[in-house]
Amino acid sequence: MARTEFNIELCKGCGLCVSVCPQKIIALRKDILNSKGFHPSGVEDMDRCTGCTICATICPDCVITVYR
Amino acid sequence: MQDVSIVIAGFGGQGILSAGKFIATAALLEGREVSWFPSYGPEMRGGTANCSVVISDLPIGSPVINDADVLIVMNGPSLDRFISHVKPGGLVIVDSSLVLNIPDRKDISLYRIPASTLAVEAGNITFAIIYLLGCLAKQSGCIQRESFEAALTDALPTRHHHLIPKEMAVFDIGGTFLNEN
Amino acid sequence: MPQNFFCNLPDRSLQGKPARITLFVGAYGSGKSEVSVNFAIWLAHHVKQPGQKVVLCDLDTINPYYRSADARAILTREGIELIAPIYANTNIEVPAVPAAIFSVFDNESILAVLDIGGEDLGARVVGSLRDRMAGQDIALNVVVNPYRPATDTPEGIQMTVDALAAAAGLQLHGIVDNANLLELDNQPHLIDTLPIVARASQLTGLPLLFATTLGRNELLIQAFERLAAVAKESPAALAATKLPILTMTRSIHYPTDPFALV
Amino acid sequence: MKPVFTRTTGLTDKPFHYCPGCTHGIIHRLIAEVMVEMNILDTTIGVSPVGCTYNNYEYFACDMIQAAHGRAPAVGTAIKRVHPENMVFTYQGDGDLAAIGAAEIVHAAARGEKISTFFVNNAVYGMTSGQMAPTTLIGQVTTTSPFGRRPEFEGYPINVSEMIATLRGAVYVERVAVNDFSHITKAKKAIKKAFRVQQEGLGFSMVEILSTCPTNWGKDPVASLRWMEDAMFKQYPLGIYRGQDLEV
Amino acid sequence: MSNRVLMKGNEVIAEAAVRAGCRHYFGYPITPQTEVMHYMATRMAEVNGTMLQAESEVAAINMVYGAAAAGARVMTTSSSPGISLKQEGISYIAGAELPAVVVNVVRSGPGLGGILPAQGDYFQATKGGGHGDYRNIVLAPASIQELYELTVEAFNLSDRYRMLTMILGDGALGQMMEPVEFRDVEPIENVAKPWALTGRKGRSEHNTVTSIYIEADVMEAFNNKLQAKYAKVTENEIRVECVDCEEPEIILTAFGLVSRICRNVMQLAAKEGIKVGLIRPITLWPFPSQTYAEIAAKPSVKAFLDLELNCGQMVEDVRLAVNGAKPVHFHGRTGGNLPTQHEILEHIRTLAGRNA
Repeated sequence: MARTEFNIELCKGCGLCVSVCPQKIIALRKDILNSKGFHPSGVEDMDRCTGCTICATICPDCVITVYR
Repeated sequence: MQDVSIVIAGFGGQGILSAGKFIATAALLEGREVSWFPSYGPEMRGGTANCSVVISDLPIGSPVINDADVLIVMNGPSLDRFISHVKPGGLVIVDSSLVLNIPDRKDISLYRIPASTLAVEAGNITFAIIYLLGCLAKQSGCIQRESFEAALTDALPTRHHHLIPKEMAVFDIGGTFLNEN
Repeated sequence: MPQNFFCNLPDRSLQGKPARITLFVGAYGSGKSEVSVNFAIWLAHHVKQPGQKVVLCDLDTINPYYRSADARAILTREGIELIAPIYANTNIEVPAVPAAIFSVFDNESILAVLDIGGEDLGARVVGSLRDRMAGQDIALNVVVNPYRPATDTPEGIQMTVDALAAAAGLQLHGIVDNANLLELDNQPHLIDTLPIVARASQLTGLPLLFATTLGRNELLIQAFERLAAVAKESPAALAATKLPILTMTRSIHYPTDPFALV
Repeated sequence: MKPVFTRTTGLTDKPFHYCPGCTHGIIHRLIAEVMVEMNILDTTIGVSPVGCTYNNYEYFACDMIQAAHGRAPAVGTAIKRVHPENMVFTYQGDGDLAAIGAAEIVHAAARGEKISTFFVNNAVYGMTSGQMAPTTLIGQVTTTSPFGRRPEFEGYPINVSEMIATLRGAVYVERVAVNDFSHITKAKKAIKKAFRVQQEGLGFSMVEILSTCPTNWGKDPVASLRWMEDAMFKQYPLGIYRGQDLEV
Repeated sequence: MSNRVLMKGNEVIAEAAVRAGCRHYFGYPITPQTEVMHYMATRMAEVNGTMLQAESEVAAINMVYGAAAAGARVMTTSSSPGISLKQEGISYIAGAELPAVVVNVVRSGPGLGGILPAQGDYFQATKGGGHGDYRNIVLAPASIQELYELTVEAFNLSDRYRMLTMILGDGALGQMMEPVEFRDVEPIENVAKPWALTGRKGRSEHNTVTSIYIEADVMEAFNNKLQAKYAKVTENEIRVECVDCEEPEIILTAFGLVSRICRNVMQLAAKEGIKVGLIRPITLWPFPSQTYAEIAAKPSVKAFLDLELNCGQMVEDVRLAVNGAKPVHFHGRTGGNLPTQHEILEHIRTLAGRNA
């Protein structure tokens, strides 16, 4: 049981988190735009999140909070 | 008493700069105004060295001497360089062991002391300058014997203090030489 | 391949439907930023549909001066959104790429102009965005000023185009002739050098998309008619006679210019 | 559920100004996290460099000073001499540390200054727009090596960690990278070790951190991480160059 | 009297700094000021301070920057080429409003320069030297006693105004010996430094020391603030010595060592019936312009004669201050040479119309 939260206003959409997620559940979210007008990162299927923190660790902008 | 301006010149290593400090310290101990101004630079290392000492009862203007009351020299080139800067009536004290040709100036008092030869005979070449300073003190009256002794005690490291009685004896001998002009 | 803007005399103003995202690259001093600002204004006036917005992205990571962000006031007046490094036009020269640049790729309702830094070096930033551009309706145009050294001959322009394409890692789409010597009226310059740029167009196989002027159209048309008279002898000049024109307003000045941004 | 990964209080609230995917942000966070974990945020004084990170004094929550290009080790030296009880770190890029500041870093290390240097090596100058750095790789194209770095013309890259490790005053030197989870974890350990070495008063410590510059490399952020692994790791092997047996 | 000791100028700089509470000294050897480092090496150990030989003048001034930011009383000393190297750091210190003391025992330049006395760094010291709109307080002592007093004062001024104070000496001043009495010139001020880097400790906000402001308007406001501070220094801190300036015919003007030669010349001139006065600026910046203007207005004054060991630097400020009221002449020597009393006297005779 785990959860990640993305502070989408801090996200720069670099996609590093997308590339490292072992569950392949992070993507640039086509359903939302942040105030800068682009699709920020987010988890598509939270049920599969293991809370491994790998995404948060590689994020250069401290966007991600992980709960477990 | 009037200002006394003293130029001391010779080779580096002869104790020229130290001699200036002894004089300046002695005068300071007498409560007088004093400045010590060295030649420095390349001259300090193996070449010629000189320093200027001014002693006065009033605050000293320039520490740089254009016309000296006293010239003390320990080599030929220095004598040639500075002899024309001695005021008429001034005092010239020469280490005659090292300086052979002395330009003819009749308007000065001239003291020739074979200081280096005497110092070697006394067993310590560093005494040479002390003969000349003894002459300076006696003939110009710019410093007292007691203050010179105190200055030596002040300036020399403790391990050399045992030499002071001998140096004072040398100082006294320096005072016995006579004006040759 | 984007739409070309060929048109007939006497109306030589830009027409047609451009790519959704237009990038301008070029050598130092070619006038990329000036062209970008004016092209964005043209988009706002002639292409933009209800529900769309025009965005100008200042991606010059090479030189902190004379950049499209200098035209902020004009752009605001025209309703054009500016995306620029956060330190653009400050005392700081940190040319960080703004994250908001991604909005032009993610939002289909945006008509975008990307002003890229000088030379192949500046075009490198395009390389860092290559993934984002894949599958997008994009035109990568090179701005040429034949009065600048290195782009004053057809061969020189060809070499510059090759270097820019290599640095950007993308195929270029067309050439913009921005002949100028900075003076207000650049038409004589444009006429004098159009054959050079037209010849470069032939050498590179890139279409000559449009030319720019700061001057009066009627003079320009007369000049083009003169050019058309000799066009039979030169295929390059012939191409030039069909060239559409972007009439520009000066918008990027050094801040000490009292007429800047009015 | 409890938070297991949150933004550290070692950083201020100000968002970083760096380009998307630039790994300076990761390195900032690691240093800040270590300061909080070691409870030294209130005693640490950091020295900001010249370069893209010139104003990281706005991001670190500890006392900070901005130094002239290359001079951070000299500035840090003096601060540590004034406040020996405080922790002092310098944050320097490859131009700052290995070019204009080559003398300062060598002598701070040789003197065994009890400061910690975090040396960020991305093989290029970022701030002034992609010029050749002392650490630019052979063949690497930059704005000032447009034909690729040629040894016979522009010379060879400097392996700073190897060089500093020859100095006795440097007691801990390690090269790390921030290209993936395990390397980032190792980088954080190295940063902590550097601070521990300082805390124990053992001497100079430096962590060289391989970092990316997507904008000036002309590569997207993910491809930049791959390029770091493929190209930079060969020239700059990771590992401890001094203080292998150090227990702190 | 018994409190007076015979000391070299360079040693006095060091001793004065220690007595002023300076516990951090960073330097790099260069003749003719190296004795400061020698003296500091042992003296700092006695007072539990730091004398660190830096790897270069550049590193030394940046150490000064760091130590000053950390709240310490700090000094560096050097000579002309070394001071040139320090200029970037000096500008940073001005830009970050840090207090520090820098001593320049001037060599004769340009380039490597000789080690003999010279005053060719007047422009560098008073007009900036480094980049940007800033000022340093510049003090020009003329005797060893004054060297002591002004060095102590330099620390107080620096702390009071959060700016760099420079002592501009010359090779002779550094190398000569005179008696000095280490009297308490002024109680050492303890200025609070809440801006200093000490580690956050109890503070809720972290302190930052920087010299850059991102917005043009903020940067301009900072510059205006600096200028206001400099105006205050000009209002409060000008020091100048006037000798025999009541009804003079000729005014000599000189700073540092040259002013002492002038004093001897004034006695010689008096014997010839020429009334000569002397204006000696002690603060070269702020410059005592008002004093010059007032004396220039005296009907007795025929002309000014500015004497310097350079090709004419302070004379520009003298001319601005005199503002055409009286002719300002210049007499300079360079290369390490000093003007003789005779040549100055000769110049005075000409100006006073006493030559045949």
